[in-house]
Amino acid sequence: MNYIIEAFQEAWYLIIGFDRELFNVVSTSLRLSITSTFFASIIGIPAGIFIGRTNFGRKKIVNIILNTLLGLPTVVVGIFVYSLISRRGILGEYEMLFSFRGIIIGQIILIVPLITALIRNAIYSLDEKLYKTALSLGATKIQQFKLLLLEARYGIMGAVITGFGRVLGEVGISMMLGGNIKGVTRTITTAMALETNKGRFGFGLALGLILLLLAFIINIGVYSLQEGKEYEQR
Amino acid sequence: MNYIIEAFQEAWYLIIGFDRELFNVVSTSLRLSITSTFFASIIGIPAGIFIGRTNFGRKKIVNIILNTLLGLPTVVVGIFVYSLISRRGILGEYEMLFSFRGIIIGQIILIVPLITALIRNAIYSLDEKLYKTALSLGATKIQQFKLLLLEARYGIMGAVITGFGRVLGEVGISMMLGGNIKGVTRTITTAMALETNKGRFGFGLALGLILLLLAFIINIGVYSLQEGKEYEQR
Amino acid sequence: AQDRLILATTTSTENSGLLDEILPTFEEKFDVRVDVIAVGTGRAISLAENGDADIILVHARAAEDAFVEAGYGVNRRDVMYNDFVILGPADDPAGVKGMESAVAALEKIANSESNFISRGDDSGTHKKELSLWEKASVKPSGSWYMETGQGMGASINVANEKEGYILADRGTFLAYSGDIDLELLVSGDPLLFNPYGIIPVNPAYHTHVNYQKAMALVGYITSQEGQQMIYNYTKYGERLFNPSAITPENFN
Amino acid sequence: MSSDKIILKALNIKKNIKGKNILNLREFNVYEGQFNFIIGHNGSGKTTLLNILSLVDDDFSGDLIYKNQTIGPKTDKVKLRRRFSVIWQNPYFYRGSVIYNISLPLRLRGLNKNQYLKKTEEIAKRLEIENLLEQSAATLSGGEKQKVSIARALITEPEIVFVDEPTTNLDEESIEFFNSHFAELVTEEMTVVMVTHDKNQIRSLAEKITVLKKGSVQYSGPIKGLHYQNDNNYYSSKQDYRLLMKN
Amino acid sequence: MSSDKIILKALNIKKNIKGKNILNLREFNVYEGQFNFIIGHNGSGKTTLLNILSLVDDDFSGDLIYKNQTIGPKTDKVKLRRRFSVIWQNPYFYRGSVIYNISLPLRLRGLNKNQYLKKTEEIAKRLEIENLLEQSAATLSGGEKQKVSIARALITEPEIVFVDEPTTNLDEESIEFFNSHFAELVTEEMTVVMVTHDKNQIRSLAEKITVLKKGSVQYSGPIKGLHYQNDNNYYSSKQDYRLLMKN
Ligand SMILES: Nc1ncnc2c1ncn2[C@@H]1O[C@H](COP(=O)(O)OP(=O)(O)OP(=O)(O)O)[C@@H](O)[C@H]1O
Ligand SMILES: Nc1ncnc2c1ncn2[C@@H]1O[C@H](COP(=O)(O)OP(=O)(O)OP(=O)(O)O)[C@@H](O)[C@H]1O
Ligand SMILES: [Mg+2]
Ligand SMILES: [Mg+2]
Repeated sequence: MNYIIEAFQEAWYLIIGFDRELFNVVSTSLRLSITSTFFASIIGIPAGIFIGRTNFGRKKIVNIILNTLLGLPTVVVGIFVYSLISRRGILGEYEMLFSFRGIIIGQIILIVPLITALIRNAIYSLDEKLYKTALSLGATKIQQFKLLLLEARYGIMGAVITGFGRVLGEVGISMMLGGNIKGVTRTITTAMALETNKGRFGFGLALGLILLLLAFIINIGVYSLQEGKEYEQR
Repeated sequence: MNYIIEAFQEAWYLIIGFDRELFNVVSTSLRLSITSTFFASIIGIPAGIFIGRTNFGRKKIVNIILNTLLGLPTVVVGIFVYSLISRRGILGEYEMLFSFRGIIIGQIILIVPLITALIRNAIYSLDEKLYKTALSLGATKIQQFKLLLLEARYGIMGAVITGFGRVLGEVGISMMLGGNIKGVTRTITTAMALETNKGRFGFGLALGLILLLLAFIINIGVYSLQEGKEYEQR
Repeated sequence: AQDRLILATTTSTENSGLLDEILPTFEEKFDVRVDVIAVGTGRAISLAENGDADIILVHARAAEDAFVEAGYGVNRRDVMYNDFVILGPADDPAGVKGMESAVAALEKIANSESNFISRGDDSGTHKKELSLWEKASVKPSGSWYMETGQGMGASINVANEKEGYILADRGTFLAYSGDIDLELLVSGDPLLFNPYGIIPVNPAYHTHVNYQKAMALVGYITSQEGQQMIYNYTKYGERLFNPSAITPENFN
Repeated sequence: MSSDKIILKALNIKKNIKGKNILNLREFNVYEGQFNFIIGHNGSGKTTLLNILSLVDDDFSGDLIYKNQTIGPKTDKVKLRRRFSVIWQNPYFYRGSVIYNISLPLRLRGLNKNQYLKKTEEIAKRLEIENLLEQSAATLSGGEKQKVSIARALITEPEIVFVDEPTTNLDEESIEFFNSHFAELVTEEMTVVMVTHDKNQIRSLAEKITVLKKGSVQYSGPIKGLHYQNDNNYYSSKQDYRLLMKN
Repeated sequence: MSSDKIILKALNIKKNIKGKNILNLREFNVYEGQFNFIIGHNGSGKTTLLNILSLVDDDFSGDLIYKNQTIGPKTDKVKLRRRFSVIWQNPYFYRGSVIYNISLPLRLRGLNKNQYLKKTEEIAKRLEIENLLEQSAATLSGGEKQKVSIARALITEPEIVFVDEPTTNLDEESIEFFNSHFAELVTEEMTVVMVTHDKNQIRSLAEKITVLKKGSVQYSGPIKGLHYQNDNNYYSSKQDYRLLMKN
């Protein structure tokens, strides 16, 4: 019963066997995570920068709420979105339950607070002089934003990667809103939960290893594409 | 079937009713999350600072692995730790399965990479001159470390809060290693999963609201105790 | 310290609330704390195989026999049974409402290619469903046949959302009936019989297990008192389980 | 020199931070094509004033009038800022090479690679910093930073250049180089607003001079109008004042 | 002045960054109780050398000898650093008030609140920055930062104080104040290693002088030994040299 050794063997066989079902869940997981992270970043990056930069009246309470939402459990998001998109919900007519769109909505809600909070932290730690310099160099609003993104790039990349990891590894939302339907909305994590429930721990762990391998490859890609030499230098 | 309204009502009744069972799961959740976050911080803060500060040979690969582990699914941690602490595992004799200790081990493994990575990012963004100044002011190793902690305090607080949120809201590990035993290892999230399983979405969501309320109160506490005025000023 | 007995059982048993009825008196009588781990049937059996549970209460006869055969468990006893039912949308596109034979009903569903939701999780319910398909000589496949890989309740929700048919246990159906549009269409076929067995883990194999209290639980749950509690337990105005260790005629 | 035409006028400028009055000017004029100097003690508000005049700080009360047009909420400030440049007291550099930092303002103005590289090399040659172009800006020495920041400000050939202690950190030779070449880099049409503590610079370059004290104007006008007063003035001793007036 | 006793000796110091040779000294001596000046062009390695001598940069090859003891891996460097102080070219301040920053070195040495507050007020008074004590260090003006950093370095009454362009950013009055009071703040026993570009300072304070050029020592010795050489020297013109030697 050494599940760990068993898991490595299983993972190996699954990968070299080009298992069709495995290919399916991997591609589903990837498409979902990338899409959700993309949209969550589109919301979270400007939101984080706004909170980090602007002094508005209710800032303290916004910050506390943001920190609170870091603990948003997937089940809460699941039930909440479920009650909106189920056939009896107000968005029921769009038939998003047990489909990709349903999962994506849930995952976006899950990681927008995470990405926003991490980016806010990254913005806080920048040198104030950056902003005046951008202005004096004649940057337009959009160029100021771009320069800010560039200066905060490690922090932003870190936030996006953390968000991506979170959705890639989450199971509650995919399960509740996707339904774990074989060949349709089954992801690596929901498949893993299923195998674990069946008591096939070794197989479940094998899927987990494949997921981590995947995340590893993606991170290597991110590294070499975007940061490459610079990161190394640090 | 408007679960959301129902949930608010249920949550309200549960809270004003001083439900004993509710009190139990809330206290279990809190004790677990605080303990896990505490130990994970003890590991993650020095580790993050080390990675952020030191130039060692395999740093690039360590960084990639760290980013990969941000996506560690709870199920993977669950199975992994299970295979160690199960009766047949190498740590089986300590009887940690279906107990607090089992959950805590799993949760620590879950958030150590998260806390480490976020702290590493915070350290990266500090001004290099800080270190030389500390040396020249005559700081000992420990004092250098303290000064670094002070300068990076927003980033460190952020990392710890993010880790705390993650364990407070996670369900996979608590479920697998704790067993969701009523009155013993049942947490807010596993209770929530159970209620959802029973189809009692409203009640499940009510528990979720209580969890968020709890996180909210804790965050208010953290704010006013540790950062207070300074944070406001930003 | 108080004795601890770990009972691994299926989610549907735990969700029915029956254990909350029976266990407190047992715990008091035998001065033991019963920790209920509610998981899938497969997982419950694997926990027991690993020595992480002292006793299991499950409903998957073939797997139970294999478990005992392999020497992991001893002294299996029948405890109770309930039954499966076939649920479907109110407009019943396959026209199975009121049919006596579950097999024939599945055939009609397959022929009309109406949506059918399968749990697909190797659970007792799933295994039962597969055996019914086999009897109907249908190999279900195609987009109308969806495997959820989830628990009973979640699968019923999927069926409700997709307006499909599903094989469910009566207890879970009753629990969900208030929130769904699905209707009970087929029931009563003897093939839909769903027996539960209780099996202590073999103390010869896992020497650390609490075999004494496990046997005590077997004894208690199959006693007159235990069986009557099962008989008397009702929810949603219906009896959820029928005792099978002692038939009601033999209660004193 | 040129006729006294006012290019930028500041009226009733007030700035408070946390109740503390940092700046309080009734009037301040920048004369076109001239060297307008601002002097004053440490903490007298010179940098603060420069931030306001160069349109990078808009948290103040009062009016700025550029070429007889009051700068209001509808003014295209980016357009104006692109006619200005600032050489900061403590320059900030973006992550990247010296070449990246010097060429940045040209890129923001949409010049293509050929154009901005050509101009960057040109100005680097004139400031004798060609050998630093590939280096990361963060690793420059104190004086090198200052030179790079001068290059970054002048590459856009600004209409007005605001300069805050430009020879800080520079060695003797570089200061001389700056003093002699700056007037050259700064073409006839360019207007300069310069903060300095260096008497030589004032002596050799200043046309108009303003003395700030605790946020208020002490003296403002041509350099020869600056008389020694017993009280309230910038130069603390008669000798100092004579030294300044010597030329 | 005092007898020429060497307190700190650097031998064969070499530092390379990415293959570029930043520093290459055969010998450099710091004389006890004297003003040891280091001059040289921008980028010649002065700040780099100061970092090495003050034991905050240990990424170099070569030997440092303090009071005839070679500083090796077993030396208690914290103890030595507590006898030194550094006034940086670009000072870094910790988040917090001026009072926090000035008193920090005393706190690190374990002084209690009464003690360090007393000393902080004392030194603030002497440097005329009492009114800044409660302000956040990040909001200081350029010259105010410099003064605070001087206070922070001198509060510990160090044995050797390393100073990198201390009058950068200071106004005329403050420079004069510094020049006249520094020798006063610096007691007889204190040793000073100072980098500057200010001729007045060299003239009035220097006892020993070292000229760096491209990382190597060009001249080292008493100030009167510095002769004008046609080539390879720091002062680029005869006039400059004469100006320096005038006093
Ligand atoms: N946030 C703040 N809180 C309190 N005082 C501030 C703040 N920001 C600036 N000041 C004060 O405003 C005054 C003016 O600052 P400014 O930087 O304009 O001075 P300066 O004339 O440029 O001085 P220097 O010659 O030293 O550079 C200083 O005394 C400074 O301490
Ligand atoms: N990481 C680095 N990469 C390349 N060159 C570097 C690096 N760090 C420092 N240098 C170079 O080393 C040389 C010496 O720097 P240093 O700061 O010691 O000069 P300095 O004599 O203090 O000059 P200044 O008078 O301008 O302050 C400079 O030319 C600088 O550009
Ligand atoms: Mg200033
Ligand atoms: Mg220097």
